[in-house]
Amino acid sequence: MSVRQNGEIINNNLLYNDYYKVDFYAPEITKNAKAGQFIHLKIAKLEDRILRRPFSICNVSNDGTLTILYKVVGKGTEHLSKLKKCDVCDIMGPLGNPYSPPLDDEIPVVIAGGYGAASTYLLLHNSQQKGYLLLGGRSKDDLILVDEYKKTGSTVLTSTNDGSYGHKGLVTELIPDVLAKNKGKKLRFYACGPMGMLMAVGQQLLKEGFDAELSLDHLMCCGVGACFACVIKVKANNEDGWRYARTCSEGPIFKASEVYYG
Amino acid sequence: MSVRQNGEIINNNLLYNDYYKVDFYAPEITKNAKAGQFIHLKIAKLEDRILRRPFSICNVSNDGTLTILYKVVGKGTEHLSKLKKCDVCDIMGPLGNPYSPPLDDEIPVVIAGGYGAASTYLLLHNSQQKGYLLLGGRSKDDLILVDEYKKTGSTVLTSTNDGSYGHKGLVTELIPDVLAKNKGKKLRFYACGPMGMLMAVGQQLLKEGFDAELSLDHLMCCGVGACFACVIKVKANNEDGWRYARTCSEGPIFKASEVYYG
Amino acid sequence: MANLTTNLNTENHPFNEKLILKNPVMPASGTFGYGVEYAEYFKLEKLGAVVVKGIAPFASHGNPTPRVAEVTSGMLNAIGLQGPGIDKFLKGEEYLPFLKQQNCPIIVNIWGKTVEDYVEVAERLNEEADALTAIEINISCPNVKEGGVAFGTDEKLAYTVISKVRAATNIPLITKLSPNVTKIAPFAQVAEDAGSNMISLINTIPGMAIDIKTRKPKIANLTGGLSGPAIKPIAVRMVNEAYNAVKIPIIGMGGIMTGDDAIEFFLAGASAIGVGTAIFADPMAPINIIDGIDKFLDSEGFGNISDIIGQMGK
Amino acid sequence: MANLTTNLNTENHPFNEKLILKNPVMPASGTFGYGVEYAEYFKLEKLGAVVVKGIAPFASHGNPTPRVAEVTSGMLNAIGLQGPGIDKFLKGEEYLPFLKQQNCPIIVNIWGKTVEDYVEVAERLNEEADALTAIEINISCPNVKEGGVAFGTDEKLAYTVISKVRAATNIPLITKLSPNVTKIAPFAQVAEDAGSNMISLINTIPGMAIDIKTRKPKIANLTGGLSGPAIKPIAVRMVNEAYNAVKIPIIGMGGIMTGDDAIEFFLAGASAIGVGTAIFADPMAPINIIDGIDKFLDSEGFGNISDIIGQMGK
Ligand SMILES: Cc1cc2nc3c(=O)[nH]c(=O)nc-3n(C[C@H](O)[C@H](O)[C@H](O)COP(=O)(O)OP(=O)(O)OC[C@H]3O[C@@H](n4cnc5c(N)ncnc54)[C@H](O)[C@@H]3O)c2cc1C
Ligand SMILES: Cc1cc2nc3c(=O)[nH]c(=O)nc-3n(C[C@H](O)[C@H](O)[C@H](O)COP(=O)(O)OP(=O)(O)OC[C@H]3O[C@@H](n4cnc5c(N)ncnc54)[C@H](O)[C@@H]3O)c2cc1C
Ligand SMILES: Cc1cc2nc3c(=O)[nH]c(=O)nc-3n(C[C@H](O)[C@H](O)[C@H](O)COP(=O)(O)O)c2cc1C
Ligand SMILES: Cc1cc2nc3c(=O)[nH]c(=O)nc-3n(C[C@H](O)[C@H](O)[C@H](O)COP(=O)(O)O)c2cc1C
Ligand code: FES
Ligand code: FES
Repeated sequence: MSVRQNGEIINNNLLYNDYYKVDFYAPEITKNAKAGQFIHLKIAKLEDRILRRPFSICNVSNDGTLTILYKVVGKGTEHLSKLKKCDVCDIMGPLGNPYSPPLDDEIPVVIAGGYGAASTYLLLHNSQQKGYLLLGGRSKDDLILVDEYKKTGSTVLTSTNDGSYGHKGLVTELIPDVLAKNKGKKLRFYACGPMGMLMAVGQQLLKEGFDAELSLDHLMCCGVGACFACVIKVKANNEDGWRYARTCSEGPIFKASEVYYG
Repeated sequence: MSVRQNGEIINNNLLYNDYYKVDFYAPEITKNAKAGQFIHLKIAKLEDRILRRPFSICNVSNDGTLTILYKVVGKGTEHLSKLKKCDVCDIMGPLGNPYSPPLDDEIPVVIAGGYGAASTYLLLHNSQQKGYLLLGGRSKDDLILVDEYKKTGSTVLTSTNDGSYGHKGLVTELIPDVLAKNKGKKLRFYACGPMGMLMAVGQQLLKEGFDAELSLDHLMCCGVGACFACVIKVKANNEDGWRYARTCSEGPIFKASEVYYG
Repeated sequence: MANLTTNLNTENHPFNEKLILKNPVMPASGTFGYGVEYAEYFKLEKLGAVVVKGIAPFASHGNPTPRVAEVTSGMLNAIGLQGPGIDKFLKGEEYLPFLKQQNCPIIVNIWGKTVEDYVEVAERLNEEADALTAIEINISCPNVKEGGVAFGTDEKLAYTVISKVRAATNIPLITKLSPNVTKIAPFAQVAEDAGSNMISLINTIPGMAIDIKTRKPKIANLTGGLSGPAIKPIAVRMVNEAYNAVKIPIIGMGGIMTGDDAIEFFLAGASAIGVGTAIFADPMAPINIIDGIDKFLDSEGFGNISDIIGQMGK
Repeated sequence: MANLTTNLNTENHPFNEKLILKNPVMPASGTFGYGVEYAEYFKLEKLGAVVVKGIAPFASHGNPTPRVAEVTSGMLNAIGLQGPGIDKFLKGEEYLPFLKQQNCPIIVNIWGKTVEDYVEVAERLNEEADALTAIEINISCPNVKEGGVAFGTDEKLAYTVISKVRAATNIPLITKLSPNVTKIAPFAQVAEDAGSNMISLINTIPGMAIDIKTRKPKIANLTGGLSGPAIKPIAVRMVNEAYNAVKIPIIGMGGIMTGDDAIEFFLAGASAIGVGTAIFADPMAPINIIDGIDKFLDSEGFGNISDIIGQMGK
C-alpha cells in the first residue's frame, strides 16, 4: 500500500564527497516500507522543475524516520541538498517491489555500485544470515555506507576502477572468489547499481548457473506504472522475444533470468 | 546613471496589514537615487517567474540602505515577503526620472494613494519647504507612512472611502481646502497612486489652473525603455493628438498637462 | 458547494444521460494509465471521468528509451503509445474489467496506423458500448510516425478518419486535436462536421532537448511532445479559438496544475478539462483541482460551473 | 579562451567581411530597443551584433495596453510593433546615429503591412548600407493584423516578400521565421530560395492568459506572443529541423537564458543565437551567455565555436 504524505526534514547532511543523507519524518511510508522499494520525492521549492525524483529507501526506523542517501548530480539533487531541517517535501511511497529476503539456508550476496548501495542496505541489515557485500565504484569517493554495512555483520569486499580503495578493477571481478569460498552452499544474489554493471553481473551469474535479483532503476516519471517512461526490455512470449516492462511498478527488482540482454 | 547590483536584505518586515518594508544594502544604487525614481527587482528564488518587479524608492540613507515599501498582491510580492535577512536580490536602479523638487518659494502639495505614498516620501523628507501630504485609501489599512510623513514637518491630511480614518470620501476632495488656505502662495503639486486617482487629480488641478507632476506607474517589463510594454498616452503633435510614451524611461513622472485624457 | 455538474450533450445530437458528468475534471489520456495505477491514491469515482491511455487494434512496444526528459516548467515525452492492444484491454483484469467496477464514466482514447485501425478499435469497443461514456480519437500524437499527428494536421485526413469512426459506432466521440497547426479553428470545424460530439485539445507540442555533455538528444526518438505549465498559454489560446469556431463542447487541457488554471480554460470556452502532467507532480492533482474550481466558484459567487464557460470579458 | 568568431557567410553568396562576428550572441529584436537603452549596462561592442526593434516605413503606435503578461517560465507580449518609422530611425539621435558610434555590427529588423512597405524600408536602408551588417525581415510577428505573421505562415507570400526585398537591396538578409506552422522546413527553404542569406527563428508563439478575477484577457490584444524558457524545447526542435533543410546559417532563439541553453541551439544547428526575454530578467544576460559559451567550449575541449555547430550525436 503506497501513499502520498508530507515528510518533514529531520536532518539533511553532507555524508561524503557529493553524497548526502536526508532523514524525513514520514511514518505512513515507513510503516509499509521494505528493502528494495523506493520513494518518489517532490523536491520542495523547486518551482520550475515539476517532476518528482525517485530515491531508494535506504533505511527506516520505528519512530517514522525515512532515510535516503543521494548523490548531487543535477538541478533537483542540488536543490535538495540545500533544504533545511523543518522544510517539508511531498513524498510518495513505498513504491515498487521489494527484494525477496534470503531464505533461512541461503547466504545473501549483494553486489552494489554507486548509490545502488543505498537500495540494498536494509536487506542485509534485516537479514538473519550474514553474507557479503561486494561494493564497487570509480574511486574511493563512490564507496558509500562501508562502515554501516560492516556493522550488519556481513563481509564487505570493495573494488575501485582507479585502485584508490580495495581491489583495483570492476566489482564483478570480486564474484569468483566468493563463489570459490562458498562452494556447496546456497547463495542468493542481489545487485543494484549502474545499468552497465547490472547487465554484466546478471550475465556473469547466469553463466555460472545462478540467478540474481537486479534492481534496475531507470529515468522515471509517474513512478506508479501509469506513463510507460521507465521501461526496460524483459523476455516475453511474443514474436520479438521481449516486451517493455515498467521498472517502477513491475520492478525495480527483476530476475537476471527475466531480463532481455539484446 | 543606473546600475545592476546585488542587494543583500538587511531586514524585511510586515509593517501594516499586507504592507511590508524591506531594506537592502545597495550603495551603488542609493548614491544616485532621487525622489520619484524606482528600482527594478529580481525577486530571489522565484524560479518560474522570470520578470523583474518595479518598486518606488521609498528611502535611501548614506550608509547604502535602500528602503522599499510593498504590498503583497501576487506571487512575486508574496515570495518577496518570505525572503530573509542575508538573502540577496538582483536590483537595477535608480530608474526613471525624479520629481523636480519644489523651488525655494514653493509649497509642495503631495497627493498620494495606496503604495503611491512610498514614491513621494523622499520628496517631502528632503524638501526645505514644509507642505502638505493628502493621503487617501480605501480604508485605514491603506494609509501608510502617516507617522513618517508627520515627522517631515508637513501637514498630513487623510481620507478613506469607508471613513475609517480621516475624511470620508476621495482624496481629491481634500484639495479645495488646501487651495483655499494657501491663496496667493505658490503651490507645487505632486501625485502618485492608482491610475484612476491620478487622472482625477490631474484633470481637477488643470481645471483650477495648476499643473502637477504625476507618477504614472504601469505594468513594466524591461524598465529601461527597450520593450514598449509600459506606455501611456501623452499629448503629441501628430494626426492623433497623442503618442504612447514609456512610463519607465520617459516617466514615471509626467506633467498633468502632458497627459492625454482620451 | 457550487454545482459542478457538467453536461456534454449538444442540441443537434441525441441527448445522452451518460454525457452528464458529476464534475468537469478528467485525467488527460496517457498520464493516468488505465486508472488502476492511481486507484490507491483516491477513489476513481471522484473524477468526472477516467480517460485511459491510447488503445490500438494491436499491442505495441512504443518507442526506445529514454522516453521522457524534464524541461523548464514542463516535460518532453515520446512514449510512442506503448499499449496492450484492444483484446487485452477488453479482457485483461487490470484494464476495462477493473474500470467497470469503479463507478466512474470511462473514456477510451484510441489510435491506429491507418484509418482501418481506428475503425477496428471503435468497432471492437461497440462490444462494451454500455460501459463506455465516450471514445476519444487521438489524431494528434506527435510521437508515432504512422498515424498520430499525420491525421491531425491534414484537414482531409482528419475528416476521413473521424467520419469513418463515426460510421462505425454510436458511442459519443471526442476528437483530440493537434496544436501543431497554424490555425486550430478549421480542424475544430472538421471534427464537428465529421460527426464528433466533442473536441479535446491540446495534445503535446513537438519539442527537443539536448544533453550538452553527451551531445545527444535527451529523447531517443529525437523529438518528444512538450506538456506541462510551459504550454498553458498556447492551450488557452487554442481552446478559445476553437470555442469561437464550433458549437460542440470542448475538453481543454495543457498545463493545468491548479483549480485557478482550470478556471482560465472554462473562461476561454472549455466545458470540461483534462489534467495530464500535473498528475506526475502530484497524483492528487485532479482532486485538488476539483476542490479549487469549487472554491473559486463559491468565492466569486457563481452557483454553477456552466455560469463561467466562455464568459471571458473584453 | 575558445575562439568565438562566427562566420555567417555561405559559399554560394558573395563573401562579406561584415558577416564575420566576434561572437555568436546578439539580442533578439524587440527586446533590446535600439541599443541605447542598455548602453549604460555594458559596452555594446561586446555583442556579436545589435539587433534593433522592428522598423516600418511609418511611425506606429502599436497596440493598446496591457501589452505584456507574465506566465509560468515566460511572458506574453503584444507590443504591436510600436516604433518611430524609418525617417526617425535613420536620423534621430537615439537611433542609428547613436548605434553607428558603438563599434558594433548593426542588424535592422524590418516589417510592414504590405510587400511594398517591406521594400520601402529596405530601399531606405540602402542609404546606410555601409553601416549595416544585415536586415532581418520579420514575417512572423503574431501581434499585428496586417503583415507580420500572415507572411510567415504562407509559403507563397513569404517567397514574394523575401524576393522583393532581395531585389531592393544588397545588404545581407536574414528572414525571421514564424513557429506557428506545422512544418518549419518548407519555410526555411523558401527563405533560402528567395535569396535570404540567413534565417532566424523562432519568433514568439501565440498564446493567451486570462485574469480569473476580472475575467478579462491579460493582454488587451486578446492574444500575445509567448517567449522565454517555456518555448525553448520547441525552438530547439525547429532550429534542428531547419538545419536539416537548408545550407544558410541559422540564428537560433527562444528561451535562451544561459550559456548552456545557447549550446543546445548550437548543437541543434544554429550558427549564432538571439537573446530576448532573458534580457528583461537580467540586462547582463547576453554578456553572461558569451562567457558561458566560452567556459563550456573550454571545459569540453573545443577550440572553436564552429566545432559544435550541428554536432548533435545520435
Ligand atoms: C528506483 C530508483 C532509485 C534511485 N535511488 C537513488 C538513490 O538512492 N540515491 C541517489 O542518489 N539516486 C537515486 N536514483 C537516481 C535519482 O533519481 C537521480 O539521480 C535524480 O532523479 C536526479 O535528479 P536531478 O534533478 O539532480 O538531476 P537531473 O538534472 O534531472 O539529471 C542529472 C543527470 O542525472 C540523470 N538522471 C536523472 N534521473 C535519473 C534517474 N531516475 N535514474 C538515473 N539517472 C537519472 C540524468 O539523465 C542526468 O544525466 C534512483 C533512481 C531510481 C529510478
Ligand atoms: C514605477 C512603479 C513603482 C511601483 N512602486 C511600488 C511600491 O513602491 N510598492 C508596491 O507595493 N508596489 C509598487 N509597484 C507595483 C508593483 O510593481 C507590483 O505590485 C508588483 O510587480 C506585483 O508583483 P506580483 O508578482 O506580486 O503580482 P503579480 O502576480 O504579477 O500580479 C498581481 C496583480 O498586480 C498587478 N500588477 C502587476 N504588476 C504591476 C505593476 N507594475 N503595476 C501595477 N500593478 C501591477 C497585476 O496586474 C495583478 O493584478 C510599482 C509599480 C511601478 C510600475
Ligand atoms: C507521458 C504522456 C503520455 C501521453 N499519452 C497520450 C496518449 O496516449 N493519448 C493522447 O491522446 N494523449 C497523450 N498525451 C497527451 C496528454 O493527454 C495531454 O494532451 C498533454 O499532455 C497536455 O496536457 P498536460 O500539459 O496537462 O500534460 C500524453 C502526455 C504525456 C505527458
Ligand atoms: C517584448 C518583445 C518584443 C518583441 N519584438 C519583436 C520585434 O519587433 N521584431 C521581431 O522580429 N521579434 C520581436 N520579438 C521576438 C523576439 O525577437 C524573439 O524572437 C522571441 O522573443 C523568442 O526569444 P526569447 O524567448 O529569447 O524572448 C519580441 C519579443 C518580445 C518578448
Ligand atoms: S515511471 Fe511511469 S510507468 Fe514507470
Ligand atoms: S518597461 Fe520596457 S519600455 Fe518601459
